[in-house]
Amino acid sequence: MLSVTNVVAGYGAHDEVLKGVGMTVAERELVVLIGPNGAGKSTLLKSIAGFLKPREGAITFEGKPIGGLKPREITRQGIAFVPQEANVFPSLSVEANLEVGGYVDRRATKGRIHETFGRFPVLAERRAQEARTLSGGQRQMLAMAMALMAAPRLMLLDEPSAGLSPAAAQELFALIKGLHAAGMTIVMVEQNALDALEIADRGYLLVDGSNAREGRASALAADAEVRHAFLGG
Amino acid sequence: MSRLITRRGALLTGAATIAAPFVITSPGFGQTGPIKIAGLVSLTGSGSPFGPNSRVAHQAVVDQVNAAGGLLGRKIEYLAEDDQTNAEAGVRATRKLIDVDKVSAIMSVWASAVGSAVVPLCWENKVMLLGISAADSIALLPHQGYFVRTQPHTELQGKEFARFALAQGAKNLYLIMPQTPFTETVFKAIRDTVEPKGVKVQSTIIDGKKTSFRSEIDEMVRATPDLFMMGGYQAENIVMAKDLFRANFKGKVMGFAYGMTAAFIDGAGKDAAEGMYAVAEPSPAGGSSAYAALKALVKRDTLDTYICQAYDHANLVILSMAKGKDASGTGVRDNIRKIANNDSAMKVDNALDGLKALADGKEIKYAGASGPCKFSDIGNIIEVAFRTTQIKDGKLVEVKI
Amino acid sequence: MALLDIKGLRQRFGGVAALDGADVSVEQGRITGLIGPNGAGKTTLFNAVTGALRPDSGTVTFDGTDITGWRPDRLAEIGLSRTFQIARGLAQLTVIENLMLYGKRQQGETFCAAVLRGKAVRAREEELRGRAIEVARELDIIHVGDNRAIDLSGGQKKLLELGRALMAAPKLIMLDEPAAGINPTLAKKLGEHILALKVRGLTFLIVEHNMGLVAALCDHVVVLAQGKRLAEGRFAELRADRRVQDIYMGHRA
Amino acid sequence: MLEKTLQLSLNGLMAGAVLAVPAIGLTMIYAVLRFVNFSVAAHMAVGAYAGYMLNAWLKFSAWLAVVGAFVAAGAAGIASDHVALRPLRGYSALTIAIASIALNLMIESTIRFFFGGSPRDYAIPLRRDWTFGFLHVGPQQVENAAIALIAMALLFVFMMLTITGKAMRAVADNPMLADSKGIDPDRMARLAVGIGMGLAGIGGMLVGLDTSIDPLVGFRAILSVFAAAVVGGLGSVPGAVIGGLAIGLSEELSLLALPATYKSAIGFLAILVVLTFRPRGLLGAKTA
Amino acid sequence: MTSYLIAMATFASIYAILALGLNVMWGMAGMVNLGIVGFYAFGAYISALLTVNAHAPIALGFLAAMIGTAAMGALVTLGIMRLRDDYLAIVTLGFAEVVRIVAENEIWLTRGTDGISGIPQPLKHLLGADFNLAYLIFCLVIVALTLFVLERVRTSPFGRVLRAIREDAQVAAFAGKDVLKFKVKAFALGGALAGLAGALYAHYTSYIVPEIYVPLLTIYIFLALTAGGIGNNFGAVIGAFVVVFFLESTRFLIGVVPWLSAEQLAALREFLVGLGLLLVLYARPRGLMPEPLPRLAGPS
Repeated sequence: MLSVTNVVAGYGAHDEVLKGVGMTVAERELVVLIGPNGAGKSTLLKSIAGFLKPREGAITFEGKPIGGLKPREITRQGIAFVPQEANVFPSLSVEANLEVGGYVDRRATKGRIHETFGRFPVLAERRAQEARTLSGGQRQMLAMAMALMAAPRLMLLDEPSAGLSPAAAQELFALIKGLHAAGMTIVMVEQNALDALEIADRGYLLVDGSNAREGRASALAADAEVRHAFLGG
Repeated sequence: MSRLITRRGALLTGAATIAAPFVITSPGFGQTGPIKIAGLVSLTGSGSPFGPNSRVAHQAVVDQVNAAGGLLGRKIEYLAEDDQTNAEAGVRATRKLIDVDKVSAIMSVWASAVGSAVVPLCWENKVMLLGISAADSIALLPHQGYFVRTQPHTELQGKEFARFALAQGAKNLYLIMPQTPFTETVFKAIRDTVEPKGVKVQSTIIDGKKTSFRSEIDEMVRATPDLFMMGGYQAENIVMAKDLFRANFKGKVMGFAYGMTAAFIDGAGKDAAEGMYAVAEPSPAGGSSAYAALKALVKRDTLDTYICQAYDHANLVILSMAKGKDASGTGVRDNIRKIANNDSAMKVDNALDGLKALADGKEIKYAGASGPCKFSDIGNIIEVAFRTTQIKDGKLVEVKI
Repeated sequence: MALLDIKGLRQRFGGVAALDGADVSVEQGRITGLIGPNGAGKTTLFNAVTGALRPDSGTVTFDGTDITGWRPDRLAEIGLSRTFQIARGLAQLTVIENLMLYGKRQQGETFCAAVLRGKAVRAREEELRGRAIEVARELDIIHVGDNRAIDLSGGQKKLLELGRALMAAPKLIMLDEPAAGINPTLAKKLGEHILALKVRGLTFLIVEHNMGLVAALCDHVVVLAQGKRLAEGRFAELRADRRVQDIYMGHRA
Repeated sequence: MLEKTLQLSLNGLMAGAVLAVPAIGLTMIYAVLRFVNFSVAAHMAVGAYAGYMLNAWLKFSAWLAVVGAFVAAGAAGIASDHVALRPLRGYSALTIAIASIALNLMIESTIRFFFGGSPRDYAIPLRRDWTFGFLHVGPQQVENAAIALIAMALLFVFMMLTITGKAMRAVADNPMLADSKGIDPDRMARLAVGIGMGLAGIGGMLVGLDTSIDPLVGFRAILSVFAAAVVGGLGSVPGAVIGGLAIGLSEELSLLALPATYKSAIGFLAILVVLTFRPRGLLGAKTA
Repeated sequence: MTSYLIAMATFASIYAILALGLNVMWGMAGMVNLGIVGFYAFGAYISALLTVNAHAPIALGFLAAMIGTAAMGALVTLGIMRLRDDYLAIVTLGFAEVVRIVAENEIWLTRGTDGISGIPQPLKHLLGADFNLAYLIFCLVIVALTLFVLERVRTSPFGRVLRAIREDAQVAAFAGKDVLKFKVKAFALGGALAGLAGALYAHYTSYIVPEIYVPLLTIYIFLALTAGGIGNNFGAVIGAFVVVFFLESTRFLIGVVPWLSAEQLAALREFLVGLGLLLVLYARPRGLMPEPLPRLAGPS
């Protein structure tokens, strides 16, 4: 469904955060990107979502090249990106956030909001509240719900559990697991490598902007070298 | 590299374009070229409602004289500069007129601040300055005679206001004026005249730059004066007149003639302006032949005092030059009173007639569209005959008081 | 006694406690590492210590002086210097100017002295220029010494950050992710510079995610998690510590 | 004294409602584009003159002319922004703000070029004030305040209830995230400029309806408009409304204590007082 | 023509000093001041009042003008120091308007809108007609002196700190600099120069009035500095001369486009001023002459 080949990308004129990364994601797969800080996991997601233009390499989605498209064009292709921080509109109400989430498919908005409120009763309770007043877990919930409003076929999640309490993180992982079970294709970057590998099908280990290892999630979790990568040496 | 070249090329072309006019406008011709006189008028800024009129009147007179063969055997060239109603810009404009164009006379400077700023330049360079600004202080500067004005200075205007108020039998007078160089003088002149006669006077100075004076007008209405002096320029008076109408003010209203123009009536609307008095306008306006001549010349039905004065300035300058057979600023200075103050001489009311009479060797006395045009030693107008008009049915009609 | 002693530092942003009573101490003459997962509060700790933030509670003692809540310029005065995670070069100043700016006791910083340029002013300026060139040479950025900071590469900016900190002749340098965004060769070189400086008696507190570098440099490592100290000790010991592994790998209690 | 205070307060509220309209325009543009657009003054004049042409020349009613003022000033805003300011996006907010001062001068002088400097008046009849006990208020004032309120209400409906309005607020909050939700930030910026300058145009026309218009009609009001937006907090629409009313009130109430000639300075004093205690204004956004 | 050019060069010199003052505040220290005309007015009034009312020597007037505006600059900085750029722009713009309003209304002191006339012109009675040329030379000497001083400032440690604050005030603080103190100094120094320019103007034209000090003048100075090069002292001076040349040359448009009315030409001139500023911003947001950088990396 998604294939990334040999992507080179970075923020400034000089630096290369990604130094030729590859990845493939099949339909209905949950793939997790793990690796130490600064390995380029988030950068890879941002490149797919259209916030960074790959300097080299190709990104294709459902057979079409999408490298270099603008974020809004990528979204219209059916890819939803949930950034790690600043992933909701703080001055908009919860409901307005959801409506904006469904901006690409406005006719379906009403029905989907209804669905969303069914799935996330917490958000229904706070539908008129400004998003800035939400707790971390609720905010992350809203960010996910907003992404779903566009009825994407692929979701990109950047460290969804960052900054959450353990309980909220558990709840979120349960949600992601549920989405996956319902057939959603997901690529997720996670610091909580072991938790993430637990619910994932496959994983990629990135180190210093390059692929270090890939394989079944369970196999990666058991791999001593993965631990080694995180704690250096 | 190519970018560098284009940029340099563009710069050079730009510089050449800007410099071209400098080259074209070469310095004056001394005694052989045209006689140059200028208007320093406000085309932008708060004086911009008046400046364009002055320019039209000047140009009309100059064209008339040129068509009839010119002055002293030479053509007259008229130039106008914008003082932006700003002293600093006025100084720069005057510099250009004096230094580059070598004009002999500068006419119809309107704003008192601009007048004060440029008068030193004029006397230093022996250029005559004719003003339509009223601030008393200008004439008190050591201008060596290079300044006269047809606008009555403010003390005279204030006294005229007081006379009018007394004639109307006012007992309770309220004055509102924006902050101008003559506000205090006018207020003082009015108070000094009417207070000894038992008239109560209250006054407010407003910020002319605001868009609404409603609260100030409210305050005035609450004081229930029987006569209100609305002392603004056209723009402020329009705003105040509307507020007066809305507040249903019952008392009489008077204002400076320069603020109660036809444009004022248009702006404020007939209903609001109805019955108001325009006071302290230099007479003879309506009745005089000069006034009628100017109306025909500029093709307008009504004329404000400034366009009349501008017309007189051009006539005065031309006749003074003819009188002394001297087209310099000093020539104007030395001869202007000979044609303006000589009551016993033959009366003329325009440059053409005056030139003819002078050519015939006669003495003349110019009296123009704005009044008798007689000047004191320090350049103030004396013997101003004021007239009062009242707005009746949307027209300014002269009334006797 | 520790050169820098941080006790019970708390810092809240809205409802979130970024620092929740953190304790860190840095011994004189050593390189202390500060590690922990994202969001553990490392950069907040830096900011709270160096005057960019005002901590809600807790104390910071430096060289025996309570410096809690001090302004940055006063901290620089008493010998505490820091670098930034994202190199904040003074974009329109040259590399040498960037370095010279950090010099202490610059008489030429008053208007009169600047205009009069007495002997002492010129001498001090020449001296600083000498030191700046020396530092630039040492850090291998002398060849770009007259370039504006904005024109440097990412790695060169990092080196400039370190160089500026050195110019202040500090007792302690706090380095915020010195190796982030630079290539391994340069990171290794940077490590060598830091070790060389330590030998000369400088003390360091380093936040770093490159564990290789931490292992190579740090005498002592403090692990921060959720705004608190989780563990401390030698890096080799910590690496074997199950708790440390878990917070990095993500199994929570 | 009480009567006077009440009357001044009433006048202040009426003036403040009118002031709030261009202040909202300024603050909206700031919210989305993050720079202070000084050409609000000139666009007030554009609206005033567009309304004048419709009302005095083409004999449209004042209400229709207000709509025309909105459309004309909005269109002028989009066009001038596109031609003059857009090439500078990416430079500092200050550079663009200075460019907007230049733009303001250009638009004002264009108006002067075609209409001259003389004051002009709308073709609407003058009406006497209504009196309630010791208080009185002009029908035009009430109508102006009503138009201002309707404009604000429509804006409120647009911003709070329509998807485009929400999308615009989303861009103001976070343009990158909005982009990834399928919203084109450039399009929303154009829309914000159009609506913002349109509101400035309405403000200019309302000032003109109460008084008269000339090319400086906006420039004269601009210090108060800025004061309203800054006091309320740049970028906050409700802030601009509160700021407008606060500035209107304090300018009128200042007459109790200060000479009328100092009215223009009140806005500045209000800015200083508010910013001393709240550097981002009363309702200023905390971000950016 | 010569005397016209002399007069315009004098105005340009005065604008140059204003532009240099703005360059200290904005170009070097990075604090925008849309109220520079307020400082200009303040300096002019101090010197005019001292020499006219108190018959102080002109030199004392100049000195007092500089000290007074410097003090005002320091005071203003303390008031606005927490504000960000866009707020600073609005507040300083309002500040200049307040200065003008006070000058207009405190008639007992400033003679209000009457203005102050008869401000003494130095050595006028001795020089007579040569006064204008002499005054131009005087102004040019002051410009040269100011340039010398500011170039020394720019290339000194003091200037380095100011430029560092412009780039990133927080980094400058971590470098051990008392940022507030330097900001105050920069505003005081820039203010003093604006005050000096004000005094130069007052004693040149011998007449000042509040309405001279309108925001349009601030636009001219910004145009000068932006055209010349923000941060570049020589650029500021050249920019000022270019602006005056540009303003004056548009006067001669009347010969080129005779079909327009005078009023339309005046509007066209203002339009061109705006357009000029805009074009300069497009061409080079940092001016025609970029900030010069020292070469220090050579062997010591």
